[in-house]
Amino acid sequence: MIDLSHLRADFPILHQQVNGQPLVYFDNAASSQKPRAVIDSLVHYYENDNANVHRGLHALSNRATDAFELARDKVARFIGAGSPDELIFTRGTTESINLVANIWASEFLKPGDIILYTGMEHHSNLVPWQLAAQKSGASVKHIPVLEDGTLDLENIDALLTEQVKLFTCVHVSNSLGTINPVKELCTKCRVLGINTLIDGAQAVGHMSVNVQDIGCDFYVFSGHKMCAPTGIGGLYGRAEVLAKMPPWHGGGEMINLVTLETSTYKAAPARFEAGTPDIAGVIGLGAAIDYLETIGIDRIHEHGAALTRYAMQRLTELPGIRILGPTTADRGSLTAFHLACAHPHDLVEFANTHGLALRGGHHCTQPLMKRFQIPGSSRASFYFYNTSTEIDRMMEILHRAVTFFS
Amino acid sequence: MIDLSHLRADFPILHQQVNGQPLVYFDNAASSQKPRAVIDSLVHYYENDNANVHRGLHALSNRATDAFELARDKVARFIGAGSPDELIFTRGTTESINLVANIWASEFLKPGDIILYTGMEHHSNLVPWQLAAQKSGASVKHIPVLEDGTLDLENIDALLTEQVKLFTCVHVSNSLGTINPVKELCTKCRVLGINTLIDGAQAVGHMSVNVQDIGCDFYVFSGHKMCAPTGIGGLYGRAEVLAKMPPWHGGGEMINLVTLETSTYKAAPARFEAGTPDIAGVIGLGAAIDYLETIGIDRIHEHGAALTRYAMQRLTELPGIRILGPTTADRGSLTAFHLACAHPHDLVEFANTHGLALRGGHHCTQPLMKRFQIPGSSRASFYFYNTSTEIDRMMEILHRAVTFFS
Amino acid sequence: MPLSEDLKELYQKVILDHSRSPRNQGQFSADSCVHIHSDNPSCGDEIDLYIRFNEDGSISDIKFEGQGCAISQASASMMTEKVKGIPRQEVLQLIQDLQHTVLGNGEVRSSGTLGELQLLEGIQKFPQRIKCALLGWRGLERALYSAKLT
Amino acid sequence: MPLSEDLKELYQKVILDHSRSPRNQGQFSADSCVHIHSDNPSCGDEIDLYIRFNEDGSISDIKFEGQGCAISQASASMMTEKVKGIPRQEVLQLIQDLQHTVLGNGEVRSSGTLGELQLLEGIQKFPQRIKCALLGWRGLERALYSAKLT
Ligand SMILES: Cc1ncc(COP(=O)(O)O)c(C=O)c1O
Ligand SMILES: Cc1ncc(COP(=O)(O)O)c(C=O)c1O
Repeated sequence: MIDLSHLRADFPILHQQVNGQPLVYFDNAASSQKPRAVIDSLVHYYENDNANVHRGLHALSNRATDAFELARDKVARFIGAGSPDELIFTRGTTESINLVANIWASEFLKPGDIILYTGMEHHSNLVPWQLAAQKSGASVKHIPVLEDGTLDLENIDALLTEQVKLFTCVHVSNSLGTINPVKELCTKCRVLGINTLIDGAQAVGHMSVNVQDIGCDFYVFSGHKMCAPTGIGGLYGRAEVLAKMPPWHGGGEMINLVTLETSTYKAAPARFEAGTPDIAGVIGLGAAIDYLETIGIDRIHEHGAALTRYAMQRLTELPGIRILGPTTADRGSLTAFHLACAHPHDLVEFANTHGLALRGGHHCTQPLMKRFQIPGSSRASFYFYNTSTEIDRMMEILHRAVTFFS
Repeated sequence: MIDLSHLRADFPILHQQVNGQPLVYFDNAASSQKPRAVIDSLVHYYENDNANVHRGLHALSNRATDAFELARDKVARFIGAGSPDELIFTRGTTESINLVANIWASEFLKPGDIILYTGMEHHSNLVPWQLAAQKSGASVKHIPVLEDGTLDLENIDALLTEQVKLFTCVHVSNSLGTINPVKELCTKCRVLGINTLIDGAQAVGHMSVNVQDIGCDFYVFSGHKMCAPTGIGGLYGRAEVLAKMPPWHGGGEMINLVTLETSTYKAAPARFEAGTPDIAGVIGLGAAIDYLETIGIDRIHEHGAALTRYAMQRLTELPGIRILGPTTADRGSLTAFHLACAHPHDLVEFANTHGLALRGGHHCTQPLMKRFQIPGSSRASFYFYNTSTEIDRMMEILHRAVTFFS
Repeated sequence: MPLSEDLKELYQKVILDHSRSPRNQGQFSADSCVHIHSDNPSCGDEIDLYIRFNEDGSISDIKFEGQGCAISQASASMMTEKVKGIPRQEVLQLIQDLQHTVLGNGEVRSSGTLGELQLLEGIQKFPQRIKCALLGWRGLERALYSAKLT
Repeated sequence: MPLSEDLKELYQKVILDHSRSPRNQGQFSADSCVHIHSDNPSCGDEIDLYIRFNEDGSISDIKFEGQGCAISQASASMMTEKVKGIPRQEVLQLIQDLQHTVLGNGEVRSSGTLGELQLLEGIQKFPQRIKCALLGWRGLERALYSAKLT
């Protein structure tokens, strides 16, 4: 396992005690921690350059605008977009999906059409489509999940009927750790003229992502899960598809000409970014990418995979444990499990009193819990600053929990 | 004029040179600067408490959630909401308006209905209604603006017909400085059963605002204009009206139960806050309110009014100047003007080379520029950290500009 | 006292015992009882209460089924043991006392009447678990108000 | 050199003169010319070009009307003085040279041919004004491509 423990020094928050024990933060899939470099980028912005972007002709406004657009270039390049104009800034994955489910759907979805998602989607990639279907008279269908936590793709060709107008799928499952074959699926869809949206919330910043290689029409992600500030994320949209979409919010910066009766609109990305954006957030996202790139995204992925393998191997020590998701080597850097003796909430509460931050519950994937007939699961999710020593500590605590609850 | 110049020490950004001259920042209506206390609140959050809210059972998540909801209480109290449940966090004014123009409108707007706005609205309070009207078959109408920059309310009773379902109006105009009689207008509308939305982007943080006293159904504002971070703002919605509105974005935190076919939703505010919110932004907004309250909102208003009076008086020195907006004492803390000898962009460029940050252009109020038959205006907008000495400096620079361009 | 001690206190033998072997599990036939479903979808806890009322509004019998964390299930189990046979007014008072105990606010009329339930006091240190502890009780309260009274 | 000096350079007498007294103002009757409207709504600048072409595609006469900042109006005014009578190919080349000059990239074929327009070089220091300087020129480019050629 490569040793990245020196990077812990970059994260002030990690060096604290929780309930008298050193903090072990294994809730990275919910939100990652932020390195000094990202925090500093915010401070620097507010202490030196803060002003509204795009609209001023004064020095601060120009500096803020330059930093803002530089970050757009960076993010676009980081995910392999063809051009910065294909990158729209949003609050995060959820807003990105809702944008598409509102705007793309309002233009392209007709009664009788089908939106195809999977049984392992996050609520954020289910509810918006259900709402869009209700509005348009379309319906939703899903690809089932197999017992091993992978998609049941045996009947995929039969599922991709002419009625299917959009296929959407999580890149890396936040509840199972499954990495889905998004490239193969998007290739199939492209041939059939089906638009595609990939939920990359657990992928970007954890593994190398190239949207052009994947061949999707939309790709969405959240900054706060990849070392960036809260409140910022992105929507990649293929230029050709974005060009056909009507505006989203109305307001400043997205218009050309406004009269008291009607208005005309700019092209993407401005068309979809009405109002003052989260300027500091965007700059912080750029700083996060700079930071991740100094480590190297492939090393981050490798380290996460190794930690996960080690954790999954050690978890089998626990009596009555059921580990969810695939047991193959290529997984997202998280593992979820269920202990017979303790409900996830009791277990997570116990862990917390020992300084260990786990997550327990449905992880915003209620249908998946139902499918596996469990009320919820406990999840340990890792990032590059986590270590195998921390996993040993987790095991110590989980062993104690088993004794406590049995 | 009260002296608040000691507060400048709280704002690191103000102590810099721009183009070899001390910065004079008069673009506060576009975005305000941030005090050390707000910047520190972000740093403290990321260095100590950062985690996703609402979903964890571990210490960081609980701390983050507590800080997040404490800020909601603070903001709700600051604007006089009846309960924290009436406050929805958004990216800012523009998103808040679009939420209402989408969700309220989808429920309440029918063909033939009328949305009544005014001739001095920001694009953010025009375009969303135009889009909503297009979708619903309703239409838009406006209250004209008089030569003195106030609303033409002579025919208001005739305008408020039975077809009018929503009336919306800017509280303080960002282009004219007019303070509109929103309480009187909302009272009239309430009697007639017309819903009301007030755009408080230039009011909150500049003067005392009490939404219950105003009697509006919706009130919207942006944090970045009142010392808070970029990317955060609010929507006040009266409980009774919010309760009738369908969900906005679909996703985590706004749902009760999700299946692969359909879902049920929580009540406000969660119903309208899908996905991970801008946690640090919300906490920063709370810190901004704490800071503003140590100064006292009435003193802030008084100081802004005094600065504006002084600026307007001195501006009359300039040959060929046309000052927009009311000349009455009770105004927003900004003044916009047009010089015969120089286009606003040339003037603002000139000012910038002398360290003075003004704004030139249409200020996102194109219809208002048309009404006054000017291509745009130059605007000086103040906040409590500005001083009369800075206004003297502005005058020096503007006098030079007149010489330069004449 | 470190939080891990508090935790031990919270999950005392009694509570763990109730959660592992819940009392009064099961249901009555639909026409002979009031059935109230309570859930907390955000954590998946569920309680189904089946209650038979006497003419005077007191509870003649009560059963429950449910799933969820130890706190929610134990609290419901303890509740079913406590409320059988006592007058309606007293049950309402008990619900209020229990809420005050769990929330650590208001005044408990007489902690003596709570008995074993007093153990749930430990929840105060774990505010995010309060809704678990109250899930069954909120259902009971609704049942009391929905039961036709003579 | 402080930016205020750069600014003086940008707004040199020549440019201020053109913006105050624009050359070739006005229009031709609609059927005798190509009319192209260009605007930049974000700053309110507008240029209406009226162009008469010779059979060989060269410009026989050109007028403009507009409103906006000194840079946009002066640049358009200078353009109208420059392009009359010269061959189409050379006008296209001139447009390119001017763009390179303003953007400070690419190579200017021969700065000699730019003459007075060389003054617009100062824009490089004020990147947010580039679209003002190019507004009229972008309109001219569109006119050249839309004019029916024989
Ligand atoms: C797979 C997946 N999709 C969507 C989301 C929602 O992201 P956000 O809450 O940042 O909008 C998450 C994270 O919670 C996730 O893990
Ligand atoms: C009156 C008014 N309304 C709306 C807005 C839009 O605010 P934001 O860009 O923060 O969404 C502004 C500021 O630009 C404003 O001044």
